[in-house]
Amino acid sequence: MFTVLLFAHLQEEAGQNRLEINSEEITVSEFKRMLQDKYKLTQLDQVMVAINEEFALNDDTIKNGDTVALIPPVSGG
Amino acid sequence: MFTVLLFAHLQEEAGQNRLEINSEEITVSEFKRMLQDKYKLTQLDQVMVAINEEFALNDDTIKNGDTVALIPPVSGG
Amino acid sequence: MKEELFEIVDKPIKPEILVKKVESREAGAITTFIGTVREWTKGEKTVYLEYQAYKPMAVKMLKTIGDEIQAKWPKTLVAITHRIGQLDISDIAVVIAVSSSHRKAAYEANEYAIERIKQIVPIWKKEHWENGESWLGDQLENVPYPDGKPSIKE
Amino acid sequence: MKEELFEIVDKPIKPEILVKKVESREAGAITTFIGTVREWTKGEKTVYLEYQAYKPMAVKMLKTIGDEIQAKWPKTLVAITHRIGQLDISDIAVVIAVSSSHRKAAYEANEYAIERIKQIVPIWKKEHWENGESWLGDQLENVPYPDGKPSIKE
Repeated sequence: MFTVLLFAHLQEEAGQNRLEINSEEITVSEFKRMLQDKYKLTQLDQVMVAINEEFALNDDTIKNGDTVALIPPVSGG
Repeated sequence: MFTVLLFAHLQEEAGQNRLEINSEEITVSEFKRMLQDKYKLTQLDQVMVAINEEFALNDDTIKNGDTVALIPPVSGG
Repeated sequence: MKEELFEIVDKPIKPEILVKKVESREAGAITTFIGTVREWTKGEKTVYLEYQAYKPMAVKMLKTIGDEIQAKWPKTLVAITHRIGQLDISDIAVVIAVSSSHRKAAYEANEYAIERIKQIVPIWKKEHWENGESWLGDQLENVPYPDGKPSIKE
Repeated sequence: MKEELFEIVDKPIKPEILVKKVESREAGAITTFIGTVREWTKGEKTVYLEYQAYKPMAVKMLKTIGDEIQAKWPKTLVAITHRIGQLDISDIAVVIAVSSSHRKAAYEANEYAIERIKQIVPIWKKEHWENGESWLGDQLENVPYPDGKPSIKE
């Protein structure tokens, strides 16, 4: 079980800014596949994943209780 | 006859900030020589001359009524 | 009271406050960058902008940029504030202030900060035009992540 | 009432006034450079500084720098104010503000302005230390005129 935060166009696409996901530990790339298959989120190849407010790599593991954020290409400044 | 404005260390050396010079038209380099010989100003090789608020070259001529400024290396900013 | 050097706010930013934060008797140069909302972008007229942030992570990434700058340009002081919410034309979206004993570092570190903000700080801009709206991403501004990720990982 | 974009003043400078002068709906970036009086220079403790200017020519040269910037970076707006008289540690000696639609020009034009001020604007700085005083010239800061003159002549 972990929390997923959505921003920008992903938030609008999903119609919500937060998902609670019931899952065993999975890697970031497994998680992205899950989002594509189950939640039909698009353009995920451009999207970074942060675990507990740190950018994560595809091989990093998402653990129980983590806060995971989907970070589309940023456009601050 | 023209006016010469002095700044920074030249002003202190000369003990005044302005000279009135009685002279025919002369070039900037003749003028510099005059300052060295007659007014004992030093380090003039580093000093630029402006005529009527424009930087002048050695061959430029100083005319009657001009305002000539001696511009030591600047240090603004 | 500790002043925050890195902030995400939803109120107007006053650049002079950031200048104050980086002032120092050792400083000979303070540079500021003020990012404002431009009316026209590539022929499209912007009516207003909307900024969204993943706030705690954005503050953390701003601090990371501060650390990077300390490492690259020692003895500089850096403050960054980014505004979120709805911004009108000419409103200030971001202010970066850098002080340094010498000017070169103050310019370089400042420009580095804005480049990094556009790479690693989770803030998104939605443009509202007269006839539509769109979230912008780096890729639209031709700043791709060369290896598919921002070059920061701890 | 016309605002003066290039000024020599003998009162404290407020950077935010210069930012206002260059604001524009076309601007996406405003950079400011704030030159302040540093306490220590090469191991010498400064007590205060004194700036002197050949005022009308200094204003003219600041305008020249503005013209040069317009030519090199079209569509930028520039404002420069330099203070003269006695300045204490941390006091602001000069502020340069540049606005531009894109940030690169705003940084480059700003840095160009301060470099040119140090070359062609007739302003002189006298350092007062605890045990002495001296007028500073470019040559002491290792910025010689390569051909014996500032590279501007009309």
